[in-house]
Amino acid sequence: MRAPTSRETRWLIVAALVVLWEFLPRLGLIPTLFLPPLSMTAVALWTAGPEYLSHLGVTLREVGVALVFACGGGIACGIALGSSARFRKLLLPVVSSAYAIPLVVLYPLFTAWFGIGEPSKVVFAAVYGFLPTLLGAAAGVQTIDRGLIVTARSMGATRVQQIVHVLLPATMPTVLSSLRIGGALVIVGVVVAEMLMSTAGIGFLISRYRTMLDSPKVFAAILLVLALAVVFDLLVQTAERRFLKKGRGDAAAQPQG
Amino acid sequence: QETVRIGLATQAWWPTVVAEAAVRQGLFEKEGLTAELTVYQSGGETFTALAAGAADVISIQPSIVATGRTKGVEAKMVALGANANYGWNLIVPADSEVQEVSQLEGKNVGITASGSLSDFLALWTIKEEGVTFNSVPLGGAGLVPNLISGNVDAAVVFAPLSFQVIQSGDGRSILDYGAAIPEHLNSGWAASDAFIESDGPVLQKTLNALYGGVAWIQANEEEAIDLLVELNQVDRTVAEQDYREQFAKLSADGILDVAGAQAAVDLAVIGGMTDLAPGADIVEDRFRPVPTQP
Amino acid sequence: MSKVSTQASASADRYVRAAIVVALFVAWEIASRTGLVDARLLPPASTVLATAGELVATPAFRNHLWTTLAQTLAAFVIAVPLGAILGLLIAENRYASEVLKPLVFFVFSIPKSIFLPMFILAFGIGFGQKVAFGVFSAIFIMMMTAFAAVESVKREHLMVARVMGARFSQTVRNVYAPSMAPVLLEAVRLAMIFNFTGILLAEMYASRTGIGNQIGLWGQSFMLDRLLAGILIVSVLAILFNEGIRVIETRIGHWRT
Amino acid sequence: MDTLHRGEVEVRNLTRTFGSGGQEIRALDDVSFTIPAGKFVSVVGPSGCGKSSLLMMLVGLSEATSGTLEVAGAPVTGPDPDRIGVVFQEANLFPWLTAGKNVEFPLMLKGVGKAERADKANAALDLVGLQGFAARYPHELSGGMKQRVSIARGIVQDPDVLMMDEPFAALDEQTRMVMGDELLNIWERTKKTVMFVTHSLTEAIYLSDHVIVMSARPGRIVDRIDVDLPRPRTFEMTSTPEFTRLRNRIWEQIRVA
Amino acid sequence: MDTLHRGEVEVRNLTRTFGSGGQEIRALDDVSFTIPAGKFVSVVGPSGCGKSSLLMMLVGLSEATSGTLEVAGAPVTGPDPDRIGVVFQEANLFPWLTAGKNVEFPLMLKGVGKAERADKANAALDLVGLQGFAARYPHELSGGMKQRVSIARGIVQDPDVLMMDEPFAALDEQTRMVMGDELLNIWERTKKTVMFVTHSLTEAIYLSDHVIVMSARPGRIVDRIDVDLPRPRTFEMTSTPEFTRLRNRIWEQIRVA
Ligand SMILES: Nc1ncnc2c1ncn2[C@@H]1O[C@H](COP(=O)(O)OP(=O)(O)OP(=O)(O)O)[C@@H](O)[C@H]1O
Ligand SMILES: Nc1ncnc2c1ncn2[C@@H]1O[C@H](COP(=O)(O)OP(=O)(O)OP(=O)(O)O)[C@@H](O)[C@H]1O
Ligand SMILES: [Mg+2]
Ligand SMILES: [Mg+2]
Repeated sequence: MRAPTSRETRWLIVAALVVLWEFLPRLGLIPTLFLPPLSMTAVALWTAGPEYLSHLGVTLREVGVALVFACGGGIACGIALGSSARFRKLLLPVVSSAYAIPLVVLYPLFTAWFGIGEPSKVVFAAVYGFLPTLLGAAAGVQTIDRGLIVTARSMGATRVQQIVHVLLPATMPTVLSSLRIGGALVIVGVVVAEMLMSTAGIGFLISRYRTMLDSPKVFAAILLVLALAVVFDLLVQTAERRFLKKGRGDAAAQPQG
Repeated sequence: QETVRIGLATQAWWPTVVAEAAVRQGLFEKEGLTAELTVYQSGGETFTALAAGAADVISIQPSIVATGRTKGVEAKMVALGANANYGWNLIVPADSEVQEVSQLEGKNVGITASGSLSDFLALWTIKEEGVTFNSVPLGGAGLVPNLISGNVDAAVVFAPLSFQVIQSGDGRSILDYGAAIPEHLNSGWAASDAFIESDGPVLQKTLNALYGGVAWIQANEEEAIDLLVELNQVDRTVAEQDYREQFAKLSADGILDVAGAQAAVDLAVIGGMTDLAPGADIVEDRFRPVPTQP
Repeated sequence: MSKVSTQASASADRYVRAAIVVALFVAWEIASRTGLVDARLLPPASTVLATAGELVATPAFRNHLWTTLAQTLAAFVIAVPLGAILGLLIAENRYASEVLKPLVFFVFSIPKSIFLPMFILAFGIGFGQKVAFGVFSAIFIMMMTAFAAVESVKREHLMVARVMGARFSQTVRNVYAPSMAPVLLEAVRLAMIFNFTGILLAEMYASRTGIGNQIGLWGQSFMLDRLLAGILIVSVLAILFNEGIRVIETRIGHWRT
Repeated sequence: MDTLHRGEVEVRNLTRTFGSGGQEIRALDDVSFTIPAGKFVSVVGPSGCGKSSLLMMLVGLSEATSGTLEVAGAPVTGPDPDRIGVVFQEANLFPWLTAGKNVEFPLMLKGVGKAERADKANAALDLVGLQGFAARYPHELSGGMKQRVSIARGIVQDPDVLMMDEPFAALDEQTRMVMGDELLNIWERTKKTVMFVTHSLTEAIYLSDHVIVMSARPGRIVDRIDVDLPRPRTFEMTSTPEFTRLRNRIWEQIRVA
Repeated sequence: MDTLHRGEVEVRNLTRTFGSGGQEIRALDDVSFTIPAGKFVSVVGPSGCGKSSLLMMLVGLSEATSGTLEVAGAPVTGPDPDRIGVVFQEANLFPWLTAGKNVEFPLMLKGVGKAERADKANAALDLVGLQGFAARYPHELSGGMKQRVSIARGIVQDPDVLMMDEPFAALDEQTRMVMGDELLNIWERTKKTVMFVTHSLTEAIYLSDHVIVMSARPGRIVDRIDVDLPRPRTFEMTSTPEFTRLRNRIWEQIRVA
């Protein structure tokens, strides 16, 4: 029998998880309060479909806006900071220290300052995703071959040109990974902020139904968060296919690897 | 010596003080028990811990127990703590133009979380006072900051925070839920059916110690207020008010009945909750606490 | 740049950074004192600092702090190497990375606090549960970043090690580790922050001792001076840790021009 | 700009040290020379004598410790691709770009239109014998092919002064000769100033008007030889007595140095 | 192992293509040759004819498309550092290790003790004329110095068969000759088999027992020349008629190829 392809294995794992999710609670191995069977969750999602959809819309909008700031801004600032030894040494410590402040705990205050509507969620999630993206991109810049930058400089590349035409493509793998991390954190940030205080959004549903001990509805909302992550991952994968497959000689280096 | 794990819904709520007083007076030891106190973020978390088997006896409001029963978590109230929402107030900023509840029409009112006791009180207000306003979940830590910053026009605030806000002049009460809502089984202690069956004696001793704690608090005002100041890290005047309006009124015998439980469930229905077990299913009146003497 | 000027600029950087921090505190103080922001919502920096001093002098608080620190440290010691190694193993094996990378990403994008009840179910409440949740909070960012770090390893260097007969463990120690260092150290930093925040959240959720428990109380009781002081102390600890990493970073990164 | 000076290179009392304190290395010591506009000058000298360091300073990518450098009558303050183009010792190709795009790179920086860029790049690739390789990525090229792409990239910039650091090192003798003749063609057609670092004495004499001979560390100029062979140079000249005499003279200098 | 075969290299009907489908490139076409144990064989051929590809297959870093490769009587299945050592065309030094540690690297992999490692590395560095440079990092070395460190790293491994891909390309003529003589010394002392890729015909003849001449793409063997000059070789031999005759013969082959 031939070995399953990676895609098949992945589906096998997913299938196994689905089966476990269904039967662990059904067999009473996990109380349904902690994990309702998948079927119950799906039914909850289906019956409350319109409600979930409208809340998903809110979350999507917040995630979208926060992504622009967190990932776009994070990558741009990360590359700019990372490419200058001076700024890197001067500012990165401040930046990463700032991230050490547990923002989640400060969130109630955050809303007092920024209001309780969507902007505070967006700001929170953007800040939450911004720094890891920035740090990742800045670290990525350090690993690239200095010779390439020197070459571009010798050709008179301006600072912006260096960033766009050399640093960005050279750090593309790390940048895309940072994008992934930043994106995931933005999703988490928005949902957590909604859970903490809001009147709409997937996170709101999670905390509402959690307080009401309505687990199937909680997990239905979590399924939607997962769906968000899946969609985002697909987007990043598309970008990866577009930017990464070219020009990397793994084949020559590690044929048997 | 047996260990009993006591789950406490939030640090600042009265059961935490009661349990702590009992521990400090050595009442559990007298009963031959070791008490392990765990503080949870709110009632939901506490109840979840009970379901997970991480707590034996918890402080809780009956609506959660009634909901839990229909969700497969078999637990019952075993002793009465308070029969009204002592200390809960609907608070507006001190300089607010709002003088009475009806003026909140169309405004925003802060609650801790959707589906929580404060949500229920807000819904009760809507129903009983005939106003419509938006309930905005802010989390326990977000209530006062958002009230002060004007993000909400009023907030449903629990004790002793309510006393603190009023005393500091930041807020003004326009509704005292403790007085407004008829008596019912408001809150108390709960345990799982399994624990009730298998560890009845331990439960009895635990309740003895806890009500010994209540007795000690009610008999020793000065020291109890000292304890409140220490545990809740509040000003003495706040602790004094808290003592007067809450601890002095706690049930000393813990005796509960189905009628009180049913009243609680009925109130929860008014608050918009569905899928609740009947009052008779959520009380177990077998245990009559015999307060342990210090 | 010559060595003299690098050293000189390094110490100058320190002053600039210190100046930035001092400036922030001064701005905070002024904003609060002049009523630019509501002092009830942001107590003056001096008050918060004084409160922090009082807290640190309180034995009970120190006990809480130690509990949290011990948990954080234990989780850190487990999560960081485990995450880095798992990340490396997955990223280096094409099959494993195709199968597992998306799954890791999906778990990463779900708010971890949702899983807290399950941790109580599995571990009860206590040291072990806090550590487990800390590990759970940190390990995914560690893995995600390790994925990114692997991209920065030059294929030629792997080839050289291979042709010299390096075993996998040797390659990990002698080629992967130094190449991935800048990105991985960022990951360690982030992991520490996630780990710390995770443990704080777990303590706020349910605990007997620990600083999260205290912070929860202060938040719910609107004691902002103490809340901010507590957060300040936590942040200072995280920043100290950050600086520790920086020392390692400059020690092993000196070959980067 | 004074057209008489266009392309003139003037170096006076140039010294370059690396490192500091006890660890100081003097790479170049009091180097002075002039390359008149439009001349072809080769630099030869033992490995590590400072040829590349000299070049890096002349193209404005590193700073002199003391002394002055002027190109076309103006001091060198930074890269200026219109005046000076450079082909580095290492190919430094951008791995994410095809050979063609690599060659187009400097033109793209200058904003040259797409079609013109492609035409020029193809012409340059033809010149280095890589017709048909425009679509290949660097990792698909052999060592010598990479170096030739790098040469094409230098030529396509069409600066007044072209500096080349051992451009033919990775080429076989046959290709090397062909490329040398091509270079001479371009030089004669465009009347550029060329500074050419090489290790092949034959090549140095064959191509140049003057040969600068450097000594081992610290690099000093030990001789400057005028090659009075007529142009165009032919293969046959390499076996004339005059050629042999020049070759022996340089050889003696280098041996002693 | 049959000591007679120790070090024998045998290649039969070797073909190597890169890419697939319409984009297929044939780098080597039906190449067969034998290097008897203990012989010094050079390979010459135009840039891009497949010399490096051949080497990569012989050291087990890439797989033949068809045909067989045997070293010491056993087929090559993967890197085997005890049998075969290699010096790559590019220096490929580890930038985070000093020159000394780079040379020690293969010994460290084998578990050689610290002191012995350092001694051997220093001896090898002496041999390539880099005494006193052990503590330098690669970025502090000139192009030729890096290549010499890479040679020292190959030599220190002391395998039965040593494969070198244009090891002297970045060296000046003087250093090149000295290093050639050193290599011959080592070879004579240890009776290794050496396969030496070079672009210098003089060097190929001067060093070797046999010279294999390859044609341009697709790489085929067009000639195999026995060098019957006596050993030890001397500089004077390079101007003997026999030497010139051999040189011309190879030159003709390459020109045609
Ligand atoms: N960044 C640096 N830090 C310290 N020393 C350096 C640095 N760059 C070069 N050197 C030293 O300066 C000297 C000259 O180096 P350079 O690269 O200019 O030599 P080169 O003449 O180009 O040699 P090659 O022919 O081998 O390329 C060498 O001894 C080298 O070790
Ligand atoms: N990974 C690869 N993918 C596609 N083509 C490749 C790859 N590696 C090498 N080639 C092609 O194979 C041919 C031979 O390359 P190889 O590097 O073996 O040449 P070489 O003889 O070493 O040349 P040089 O003397 O320039 O180093 C070249 O045409 C090159 O373009
Ligand atoms: Mg050089
Ligand atoms: Mg090659």
